[in-house]
Amino acid sequence: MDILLDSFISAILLLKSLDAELYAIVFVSLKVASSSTFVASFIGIPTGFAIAFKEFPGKRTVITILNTLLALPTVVVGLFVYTFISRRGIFGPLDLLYTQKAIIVGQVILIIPIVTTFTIAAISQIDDRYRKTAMTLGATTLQTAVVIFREGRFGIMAAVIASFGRVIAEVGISMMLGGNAKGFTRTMTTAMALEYDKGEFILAVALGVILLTISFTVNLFFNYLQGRARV
Amino acid sequence: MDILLDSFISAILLLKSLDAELYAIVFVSLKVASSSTFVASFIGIPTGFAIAFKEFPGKRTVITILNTLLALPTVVVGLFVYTFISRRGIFGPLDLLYTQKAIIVGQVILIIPIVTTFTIAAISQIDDRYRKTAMTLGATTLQTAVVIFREGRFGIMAAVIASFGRVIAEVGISMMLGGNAKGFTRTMTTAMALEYDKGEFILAVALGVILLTISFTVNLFFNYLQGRARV
Amino acid sequence: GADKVITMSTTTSTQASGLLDLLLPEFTKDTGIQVKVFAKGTGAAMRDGMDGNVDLIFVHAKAREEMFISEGYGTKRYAVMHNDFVILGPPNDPAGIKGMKGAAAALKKIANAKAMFISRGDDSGTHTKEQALWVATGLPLVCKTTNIVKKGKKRELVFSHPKGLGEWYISIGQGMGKTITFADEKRGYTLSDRGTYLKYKVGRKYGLDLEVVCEDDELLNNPYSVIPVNPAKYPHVKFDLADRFARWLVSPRGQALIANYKLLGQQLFCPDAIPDAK
Amino acid sequence: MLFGIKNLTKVYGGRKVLDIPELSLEKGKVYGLLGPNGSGKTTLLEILSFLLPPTTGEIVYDSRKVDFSETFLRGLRTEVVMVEQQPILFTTSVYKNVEFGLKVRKKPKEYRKKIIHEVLDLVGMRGFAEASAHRLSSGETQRVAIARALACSPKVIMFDEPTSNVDIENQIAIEGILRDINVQKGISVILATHNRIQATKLSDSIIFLFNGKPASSIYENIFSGSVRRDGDGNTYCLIHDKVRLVVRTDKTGYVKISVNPKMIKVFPAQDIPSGDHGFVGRVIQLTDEGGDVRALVDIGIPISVLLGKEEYKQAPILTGERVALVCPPESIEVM
Amino acid sequence: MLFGIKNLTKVYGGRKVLDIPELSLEKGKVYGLLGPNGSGKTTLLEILSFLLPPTTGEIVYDSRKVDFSETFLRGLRTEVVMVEQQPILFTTSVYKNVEFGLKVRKKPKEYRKKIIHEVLDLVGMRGFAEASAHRLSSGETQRVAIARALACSPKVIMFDEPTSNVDIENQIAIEGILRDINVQKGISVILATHNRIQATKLSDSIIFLFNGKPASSIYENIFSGSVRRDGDGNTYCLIHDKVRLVVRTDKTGYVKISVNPKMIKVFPAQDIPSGDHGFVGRVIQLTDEGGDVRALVDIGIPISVLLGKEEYKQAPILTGERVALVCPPESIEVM
Ligand SMILES: Nc1ncnc2c1ncn2[C@@H]1O[C@H](COP(=O)(O)OP(=O)(O)OP(=O)(O)O)[C@@H](O)[C@H]1O
Ligand SMILES: Nc1ncnc2c1ncn2[C@@H]1O[C@H](COP(=O)(O)OP(=O)(O)OP(=O)(O)O)[C@@H](O)[C@H]1O
Ligand SMILES: [Mg+2]
Ligand SMILES: [Mg+2]
Repeated sequence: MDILLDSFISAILLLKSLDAELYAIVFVSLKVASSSTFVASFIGIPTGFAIAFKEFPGKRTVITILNTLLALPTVVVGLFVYTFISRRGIFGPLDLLYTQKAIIVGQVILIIPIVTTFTIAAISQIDDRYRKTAMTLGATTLQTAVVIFREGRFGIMAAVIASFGRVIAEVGISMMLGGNAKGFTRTMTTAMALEYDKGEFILAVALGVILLTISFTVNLFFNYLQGRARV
Repeated sequence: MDILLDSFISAILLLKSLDAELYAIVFVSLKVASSSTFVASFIGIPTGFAIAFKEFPGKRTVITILNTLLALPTVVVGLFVYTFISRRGIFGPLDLLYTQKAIIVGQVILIIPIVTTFTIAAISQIDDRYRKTAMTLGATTLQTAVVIFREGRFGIMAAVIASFGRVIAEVGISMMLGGNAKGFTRTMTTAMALEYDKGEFILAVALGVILLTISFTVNLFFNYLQGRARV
Repeated sequence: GADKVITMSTTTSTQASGLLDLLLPEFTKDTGIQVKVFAKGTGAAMRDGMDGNVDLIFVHAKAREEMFISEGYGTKRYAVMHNDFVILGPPNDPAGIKGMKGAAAALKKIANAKAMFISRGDDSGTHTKEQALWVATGLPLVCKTTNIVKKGKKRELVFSHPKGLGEWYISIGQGMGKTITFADEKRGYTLSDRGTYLKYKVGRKYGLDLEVVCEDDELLNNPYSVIPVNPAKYPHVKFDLADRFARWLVSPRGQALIANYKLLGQQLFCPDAIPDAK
Repeated sequence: MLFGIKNLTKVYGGRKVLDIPELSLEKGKVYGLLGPNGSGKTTLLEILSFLLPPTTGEIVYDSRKVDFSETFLRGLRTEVVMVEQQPILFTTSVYKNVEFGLKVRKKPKEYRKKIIHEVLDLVGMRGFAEASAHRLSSGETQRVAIARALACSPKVIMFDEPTSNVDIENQIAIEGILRDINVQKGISVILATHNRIQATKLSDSIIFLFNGKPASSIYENIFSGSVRRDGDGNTYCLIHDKVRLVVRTDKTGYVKISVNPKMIKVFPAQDIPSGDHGFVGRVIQLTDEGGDVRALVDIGIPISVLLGKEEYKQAPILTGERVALVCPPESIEVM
Repeated sequence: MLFGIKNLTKVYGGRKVLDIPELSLEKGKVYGLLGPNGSGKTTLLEILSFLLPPTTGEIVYDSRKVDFSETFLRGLRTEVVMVEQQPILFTTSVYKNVEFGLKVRKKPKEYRKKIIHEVLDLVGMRGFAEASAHRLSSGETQRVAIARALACSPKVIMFDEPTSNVDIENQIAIEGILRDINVQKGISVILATHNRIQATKLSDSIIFLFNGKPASSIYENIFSGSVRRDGDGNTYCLIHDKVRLVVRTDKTGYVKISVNPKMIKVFPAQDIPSGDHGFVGRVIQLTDEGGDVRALVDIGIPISVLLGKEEYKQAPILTGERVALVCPPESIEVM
């Protein structure tokens, strides 16, 4: 049991050691995860809006497909992206494989379904009178969307938070498309996987503790944003 | 590019071959994932309700912690559970490690935050008049909760679907706690990871295609349930 | 500069053993060339080479390496080093093979006793070796073929193992460390490379109960080599730098570093190019 | 012409909830829209404010034929604003709610501030500018919603029962505002209401909806009852198990009837004529309607009688007084 | 005694929206609750139906002291049902909505069916039993909500403006129901409304709320205006920039005043007395109030005057007629 206690202490020691390598890893993790979350939100939230609002044939099928894609395994995403950006793939010459960009591409694909489905769920629960009211007051489609976004921001924020959590904790795609190259594409999770492979369980969990601490900080920030948005 | 096409055809071949081994893997995956989803929903949905409804000091902190736990890495969960159920752990004598039960325990821990946070998000967006109306009509706390569940079922269903997707696509915990033992704890994702490690990318993606097909079927079923629930 | 960076895919054992952490900084110091390492399963590492994603590979699967070269993916196989495999078993040794020299005979005894054996089952170098040992036992093997389509053509994948899969023979398809852990937890036998075993046995706060029950057989040798990817196949690869790394590894400097790498006081790898390097 | 409507229908799940063969509304007028619950008032207002596309039909607005494409509609919506029956305020302050339409119209900040204070004053909600909108009482909410619409200074405003939850003082104020924006700014108003007095007081013209159709018949004195036949072969309608009205109809069972208030005759109570059509009741209310007088008489059910100016002057009746009424069969329409 | 209230307050964000030192309500009666928007009617009803805990204070219900613990309250809630001002229906059929309270009370299926049809009949919604509740019009929704509460046959029903969106015919019906359940079944009723006529007609007793406090003063003729002083040292209140009422007050600026309708005197138009307190206006409505007569006179603002039975009989006034009013300063209260 004391592996947990040991890990805590190790985590503190690691942090206190001001180890440059550790900070690089943390930095890469945060950079990649926030980029992915940002890009996915940028695509997924408007898509979710469009699907929630428009009535079109096959709408339920589209939602079912999105729900299915919530079960997209990282291996599939990883290999899918791999086929395009590997040297033999059509984007091979761009030399994207084993870069942070590659991880971001993969992670974006992974979480777009999450952002989109939960945006849809959040938006569909919003009283339709908000839409009608904004429109009758002369709002454009975009302005109406902003109103609805404001009203549904807790749900949408939850979607974004979940997506961020998913990618910062994700290991498969980072490993396959990033390659866990020290100093370049090593993230907290790939480092954890490595330590685990090495049998350094305590170090693996210590890194996990650090990851959760960072995620907690990020969430405190989100929380602060939500608090402000409450008016 | 043609790896994708190859994988599709291979997936069909695999399915057509009526391979007993494949079916065993699919069966284990479905059994484990649905058990985890069920148990996690059973715990997470009521917890979400309680948090959404009760006003208590530290409520926002609890929500922030839950949001943080959305970033729980599978390695951490895996090792955490491992320390308890390994032969040296306090539950060692139960001989749980490398069984499907162990995977379920880990996965439940992984997705409880998902079910709970999204239940909270779904419930808080529901018009408070539903609660008041149910109560004034004489409903008990439980009956009131049922009313609100009905009104928020789309959001809650989305949470359950996302959790199911998360666990059926999850590989880290299944690998660490299940051990990927052929015929016992090999799931679709651990099999995929194995094929990937072997460099058999086509087979890995083919398994992924099968996984998505199954997930699609499950979602069609969910969709049917939702459709029925619409009255 | 950015040009002086090469990429290498390798099996997890070279990285997990800590050897690369020793070698690479020295190499960079000597030549100014940086090496980016991607550690993964042997199969996946070789795939990287075949797809031209890396400049060289560092693996241990001799037969497949030779095929890699004969198919034109690699230029030359530099034999760098070897370590050896050991058969591990629980202290009570239910199959009674402790002290046996013959690896094949030991496995046969395990099979006959139906004592639990944990196989990596992941087509790794270790798994390949294990399969070769089973062939050497002369026991009847079961082959299982899976049809897939590659480049539009049907192809068969073969997986062979002794009878008793799922009864006493457990195939777990995972890395070495996990396989050792599994065997330790389930009190079974397994085949492992010595380096990983040592790390797990004495390198950690909670060691293993597993013990070496069979070692020092010729059959248990485990040779590692590096192969630069063929620039004729992939013109973009940095062949010159990659080849320089390969040659550095088999140079006296590289070989001496390998010979002197000790983990927990034990030598892990024996240099092969210059066996008596110091 | 403000609105020209042809063959407008709205169908929900196979049911035609709106069916208007022809209707035209003039600019600069106040229209009252009356009709029982479910007659399609809200549906019509939403269609006319371009929030809901009709199932079929043609609408001409301000001599432009309306095609229900989003881009086209958006332009029209800046001219037509609707105040919903149960308005919802955005989850922010009252001030920002009212500001919304002005921001959308790109009005400068100072101007916005001025207008917001003006309209909040009008509805008596000045003190609530900084209050958070979701915490208001129903009447307060309704008044803020009206202010929010007024702030847009559109060409047309639709009010869907704007005073249903408003207190008496503010009902008067809002009725005043309604008249003022029409008279002073020339804004056209369409007002749906159940308050007939309000409708007659404010509107230039009244449209009756019944089952989704404009009703020529007067939407007044509507009662549900069942048609029966007595031993003497008379057909009558029994209302609330209390009042028997002789009717001429072939229908049986449960029906709705309307009694034309102009065709009911009033006599002193002692002069009750013989026959089946007479009732005795108490006058409960007398209302001036542009000279004519509407009397509400309780004969078991409250029935409304319209007396001509002269008729009333010659034989005034007093509240509290008992009178006799006669509803001739031709005053009763079975719907 | 049905409810005994002591020192009840409800505070929202530092503001006391309800503040009732003492109030007791009898069993089996109908109480009318009147008050301007935001005066706390809904808040009081929610507290009395145990949906909202008060900030401070003591409530005794049916001789049981109410402690606001969930288990205790649940028992009470089966006896007290509230119909919200803007009721919400569960997302299911109308039938199931009405069934809810019965199911919760574990009534057998056949009984439920009977009751549901009965109450839907009462509110004229029988035809909608299978309709999906969220698609109803506002008035239909309100009527179903009333039926849903009636189905529970509780001991007390709170109605929060039950007819605000209901059409005239059903307003009458619902008023009838309200009286019937009180008289026939002895159900106590508390009714919040802005419709003063409805309140006087239905209630045994009327409670006025003003700013959260029970107001002794009559909640009528309430106007907002500003207090000014003219050259002659007279203090007057200018209402809607139209009407000047002489008042006695030290306050200045924006105030609310109420004019006691009993203290206003009516004269024929030509007899207008000299002085500053007289106005001439038109009688727009006369309403019978249990013998007394309420006259609504438009003097620029509509003002309500209460005439005693005898007074009216001796000098009846007619609608449409011009009359002179005198509002002595003592009839005016500045709030
Ligand atoms: N989305 C919908 N689906 C199905 N039926 C609907 C829908 N919306 C409205 N209806 C039906 O259409 C009819 C007209 O509704 P509408 O709201 O226009 O009535 P209304 O005249 O405004 O009534 P009220 O006086 O109660 O406000 C009602 O019977 C209602 O049940
Ligand atoms: N949750 C809340 N937070 C803050 N203020 C509130 C809240 N609920 C109500 N109020 C305020 O309390 C006051 C009383 O509200 P209440 O709804 O009881 O009034 P009401 O008499 O029912 O008014 P109406 O006639 O408009 O329905 C209002 O001024 C309102 O703004
Ligand atoms: Mg309506
Ligand atoms: Mg209220």
